[in-house]
Amino acid sequence: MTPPLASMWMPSGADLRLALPELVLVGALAALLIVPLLGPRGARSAGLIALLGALTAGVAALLAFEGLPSGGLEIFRASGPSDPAAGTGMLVADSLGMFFRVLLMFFLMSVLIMWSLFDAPAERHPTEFLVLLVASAIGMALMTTTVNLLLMIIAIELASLPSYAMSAFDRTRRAAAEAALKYAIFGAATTGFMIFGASILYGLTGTLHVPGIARVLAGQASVPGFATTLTALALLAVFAGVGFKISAVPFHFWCPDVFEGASLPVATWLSVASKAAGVVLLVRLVSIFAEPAAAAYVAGVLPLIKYGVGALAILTCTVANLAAYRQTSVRRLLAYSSIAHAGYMLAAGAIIFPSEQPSAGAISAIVAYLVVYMFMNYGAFMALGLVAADRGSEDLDAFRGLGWRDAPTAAALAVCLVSLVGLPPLGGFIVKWWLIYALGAAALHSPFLWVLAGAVVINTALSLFYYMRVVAAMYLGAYEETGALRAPLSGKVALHLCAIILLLTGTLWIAPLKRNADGVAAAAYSPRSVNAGAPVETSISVAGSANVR
Amino acid sequence: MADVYVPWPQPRAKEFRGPSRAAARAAVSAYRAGAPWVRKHPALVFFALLAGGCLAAWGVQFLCQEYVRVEQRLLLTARAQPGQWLTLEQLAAGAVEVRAAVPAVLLYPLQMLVVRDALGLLGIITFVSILAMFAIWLERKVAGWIQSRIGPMRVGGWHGWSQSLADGIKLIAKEDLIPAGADRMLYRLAPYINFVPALMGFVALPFGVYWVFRNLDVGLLFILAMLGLEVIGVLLAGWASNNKWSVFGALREAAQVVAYEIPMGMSLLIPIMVAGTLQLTGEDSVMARQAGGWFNWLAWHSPWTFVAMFTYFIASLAACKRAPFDLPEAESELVAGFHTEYSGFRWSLFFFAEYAAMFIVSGILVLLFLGGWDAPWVGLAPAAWGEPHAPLGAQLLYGVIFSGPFWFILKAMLLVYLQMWLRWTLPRLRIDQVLFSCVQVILPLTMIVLLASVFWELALGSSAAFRVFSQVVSFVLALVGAVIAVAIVLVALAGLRQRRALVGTMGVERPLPGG
Amino acid sequence: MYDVGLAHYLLVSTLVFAAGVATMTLKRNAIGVLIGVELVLNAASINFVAFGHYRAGGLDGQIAAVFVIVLAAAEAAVALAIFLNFYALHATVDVDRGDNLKG
Amino acid sequence: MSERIRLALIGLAVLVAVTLMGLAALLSSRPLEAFAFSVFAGALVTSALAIVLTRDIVRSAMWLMGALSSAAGLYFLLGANFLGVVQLIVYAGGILVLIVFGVMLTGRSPFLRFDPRPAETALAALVGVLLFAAFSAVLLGSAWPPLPGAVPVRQAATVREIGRALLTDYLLPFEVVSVLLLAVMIGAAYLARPVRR
Repeated sequence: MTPPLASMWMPSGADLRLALPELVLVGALAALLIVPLLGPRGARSAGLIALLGALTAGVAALLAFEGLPSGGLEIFRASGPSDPAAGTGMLVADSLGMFFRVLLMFFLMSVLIMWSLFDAPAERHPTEFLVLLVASAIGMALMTTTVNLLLMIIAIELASLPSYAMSAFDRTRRAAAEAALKYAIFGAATTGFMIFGASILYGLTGTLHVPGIARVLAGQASVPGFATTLTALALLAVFAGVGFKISAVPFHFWCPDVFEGASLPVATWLSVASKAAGVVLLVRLVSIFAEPAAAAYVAGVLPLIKYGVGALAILTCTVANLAAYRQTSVRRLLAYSSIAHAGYMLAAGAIIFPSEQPSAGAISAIVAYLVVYMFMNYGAFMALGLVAADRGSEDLDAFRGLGWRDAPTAAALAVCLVSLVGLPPLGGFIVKWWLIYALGAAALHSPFLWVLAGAVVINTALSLFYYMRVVAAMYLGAYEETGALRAPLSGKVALHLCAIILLLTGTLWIAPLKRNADGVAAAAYSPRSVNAGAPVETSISVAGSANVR
Repeated sequence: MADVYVPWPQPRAKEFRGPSRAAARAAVSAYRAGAPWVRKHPALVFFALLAGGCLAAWGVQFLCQEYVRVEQRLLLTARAQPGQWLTLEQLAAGAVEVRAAVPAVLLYPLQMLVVRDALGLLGIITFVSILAMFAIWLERKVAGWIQSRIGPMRVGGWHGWSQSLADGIKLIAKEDLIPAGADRMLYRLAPYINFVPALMGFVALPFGVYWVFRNLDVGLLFILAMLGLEVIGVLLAGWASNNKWSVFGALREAAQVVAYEIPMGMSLLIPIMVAGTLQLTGEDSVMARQAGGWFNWLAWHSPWTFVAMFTYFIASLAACKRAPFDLPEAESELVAGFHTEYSGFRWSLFFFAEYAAMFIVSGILVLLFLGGWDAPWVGLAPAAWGEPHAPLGAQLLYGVIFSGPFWFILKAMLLVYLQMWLRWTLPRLRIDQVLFSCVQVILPLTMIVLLASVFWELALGSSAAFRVFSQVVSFVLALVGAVIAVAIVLVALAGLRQRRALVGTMGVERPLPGG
Repeated sequence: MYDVGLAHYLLVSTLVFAAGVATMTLKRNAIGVLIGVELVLNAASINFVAFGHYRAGGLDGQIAAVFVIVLAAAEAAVALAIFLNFYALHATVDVDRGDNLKG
Repeated sequence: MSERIRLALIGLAVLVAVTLMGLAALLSSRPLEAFAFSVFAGALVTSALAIVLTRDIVRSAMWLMGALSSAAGLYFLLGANFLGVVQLIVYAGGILVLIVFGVMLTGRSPFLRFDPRPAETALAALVGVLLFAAFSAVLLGSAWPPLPGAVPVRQAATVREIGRALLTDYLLPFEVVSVLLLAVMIGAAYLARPVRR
């Protein structure tokens, strides 16, 4: 009656090897739960397990770069008889995804170090916290590699739901509870919209495979009476979910509150990892939708995506930079700064064009931006944590006189802040320059992009002033002499490392950074190269039979 | 009266009128007419009713089968489209050629699905009502016997057999109170939300091969879903009563039922995995897997199904909020839990739902572990008797002796009796003990058993030597099961015989004053 | 002509979706907002199944709906735990009462 | 407007709609399906509207149960038996109990029953009506070109097929969801536990 197991589909060894980072993280999750039962309890051993897991996963992702074909590879291709869309992969393995996993794992380790400095000593439930952290990391890693609408939704939820719980983790703080409430409600509502949009996309195209959706839409765009409005609404709803993760402007309300309410490591984690995952997912989606049948398609939905993402980018960085002026809490200031940076990265999402303009420039700019952004944001949050631990306040006033009390720390923080503004000779300047350059290059084809590029430049100028408020507080004005900053050495070391790396990327490491980012971008997934065997306007079921391996 | 301070508003006495008055009158007069006769020959009446019920049931089944045959012939001759209603002309044209023209014409309305469904629903409602009344009477008798009392003895004569009927009349006629500050709409609605799912559970519960309202491919899951829905009625009842004991009872109920649904479902997974289907009757069903006698019953298929039977039974006790898990209505702490404020007909609906659920969970156990509607010796039956075209007498004998709804109800009622026995024997747990025993004892146990069962099945598929070993094991288990079953019956009978000899016995079976 | 078709299901699901969104905007109780989200998710599930049945064929729609139900369960669990936590600290689940942080 | 009048109005509107649909069902070639659809759809729409309009949170939870069960009925009509049952078990039997539980545990909150400001009501009505109008207009007004490679309407999928699809084609989402549930369970259990100070 039941067929033997051997005749059923199973993921191949190659699939599993390419998904090794996630598998390692799942293993770490299991170990986190099991090891306390066997003996060693406490924050130290739990943190060590998570750290080891992140390290192993990162190394696995680094090693997986070897042998990745250019243009990526769809893995977890199922080919069951029950599914007309069979033969389509669930995940892609490509340079962009692997790069993001390496970045994410490195950042996870950094956040774990921050956690062990600030939260771990008083933490009574380290296992629960680390399980949530690792689970959200798995979700983010999957977000950036999925090409299935359903799996994309699940991955976004896997990244979000533990984040809600993490932001409420300190259960004695009223602010944490309130932040988590808002975060969860906004998140649930956005998820609802996103899933509704996905259901309409599924209805329009009959498949959940994103390249398949793009292909069918491209094929239908010439049909008279094509449901352009409906497609636009559905896409809008789906992009809303991604926008929520990035905290793009209409969906950004949760961001400052959560950053203020949650503990510092959680805020740091969300400020970089969650946004980076969202940006990479957005880039992936846009590049997939931009890929097929460019000529027929440009008339249909693509301009909507382009202008939509562009407008979102302008709105996001402008609103965030203006709002940052009113803040007296440095934590909230950094929250708005992270929203603004998400806006800059979004701008690059708007220039991923079909064929005539290579999208590699934009992706390369985003890759480089992410690397540098990670260091400068981590440094800023670390400095904030050190000061807050010493002074018991996160207000601007806590920073007064820091430049004279503890010159090295203040200098490192200043480097991070200046880099966040995007001034030479720091990494922040270089990556922003590449971004504007890519915008300008693309603007030769589309005048709208001049507006976008202009907005980025103007916003950079705008942001200068509020970052400088912190620097000014550190160096200028009266302060009470309270002696040097009492802070753990490892925190200071991490902060200084960040500053040094920012200096290096702005000077000596420009070429390697550019080379690696270009390499990642050039080999990024493209559905055309994966499904090279299938003609453009083919049916879904035929598209699946194309086999690269 | 005037100077007595009454802290609550005086309820207005409700007129005893309308349909309930008529129903009560009719019942009383029927009782007056029938009671003397029943009192004279109680055993005769009982067996006559049983035989008559079986006969009627089998008659209907026979007619249905006959009708299906006729319908097929008619469809062939009249060239009607399947699924469309036959017109009278087509019927007349076809009936000339058909042997059973008379039943065909008589049963003409039966071809309409609506009519069949209406009849089926009517049957289910009737069955549930009779079941509940019988079970309530039985519960009181069992309680009495276990506590060395004699239980209800007066109403009806023979062991107070019509006590439940009389109670029903009383409840219908009783004043219907709604407490002040209650959410009136929810208060009225809650008993129905509790009762309707219990009724709906019978929709997918088969009593025999063809004796099922709808043979769903997800039958078992559907029944479980309906059992799960009952909780909401209880929750709403507790909330709407505006009484803290009611809310406590409701919250306990929710926690307990939701917790025990997991081990319950996981224990059921084990026989489902062995059988490879969720269907309860038909070609490819759990019952088809157990055909051929009691050695094939899934309870002794492997040690793991044997254990799963017990874990399921325990979890089902909790799901029906029966003792020792009757926390939601723990009378010593919560007055009466979620139904503290209810009275009259609404109150009785909760009990209908409870006894219906007891029967359903027992029925699931019987279907999945204990061979369903087959007698243990069904393998001995002459092959011709079980045929759908066998003579009526042979079918009747087959149904009573070997396989049929009678056996299903018998087995299920035996388990219901077991549940009652446990209720009046075991002390009640505390709520933390209830949850502890679920989450830390039964759930891990079912998980281990499920895992072990998976490996057992894999080994069965791959090794011939293991198959022989497994047969030996299941033979031993079957013997153990038989010993347990016989022991249960013997202990119960011995207790019944000895009850007058026990210390502290207060009542004796002799005519009571006024009885 | 009057047969039930895709359009009927879409009409129903759209109405449920609109009702869900209206609930989200109207209710100030956090649990009320959650109920609105559940309505929206149900509308999406109905869409998935109806599209799968009438348009795409195959199992994709049904399976997507199953996953949507699972996600709804997970979301409700986390959200309710957070609400309870909020209630323990603020003695209310009114969304408007969360005004210590100026989003 | 009192609660009772509102409900009566909804009831009346839906009754009229259901009657019309029922009459239309008599003209359909598959009357039973049309009838069942109108019953389930009517119940679903009634419950959804009642959730919006009712002011009591416990009552909205109860109406949610009506909506979930009638959605399950629609799934049964669409041949998705398994999904219908899952909806009843997980949604109505699990999530809804969770929600009602949450309502009762937070029940003493002063705003459990509230009157929204007129502006809010107007906004919600506007949002709802606009969304409904926009989506239904584009959904019903769009051309639906036939899909390449789609199979025609098929018979009800059996549990076996769904089970196989979950463990083959959808193995990865299945496993990811299990990780998600594990994390969520741990997080929710931690958050809902009483604080020991």
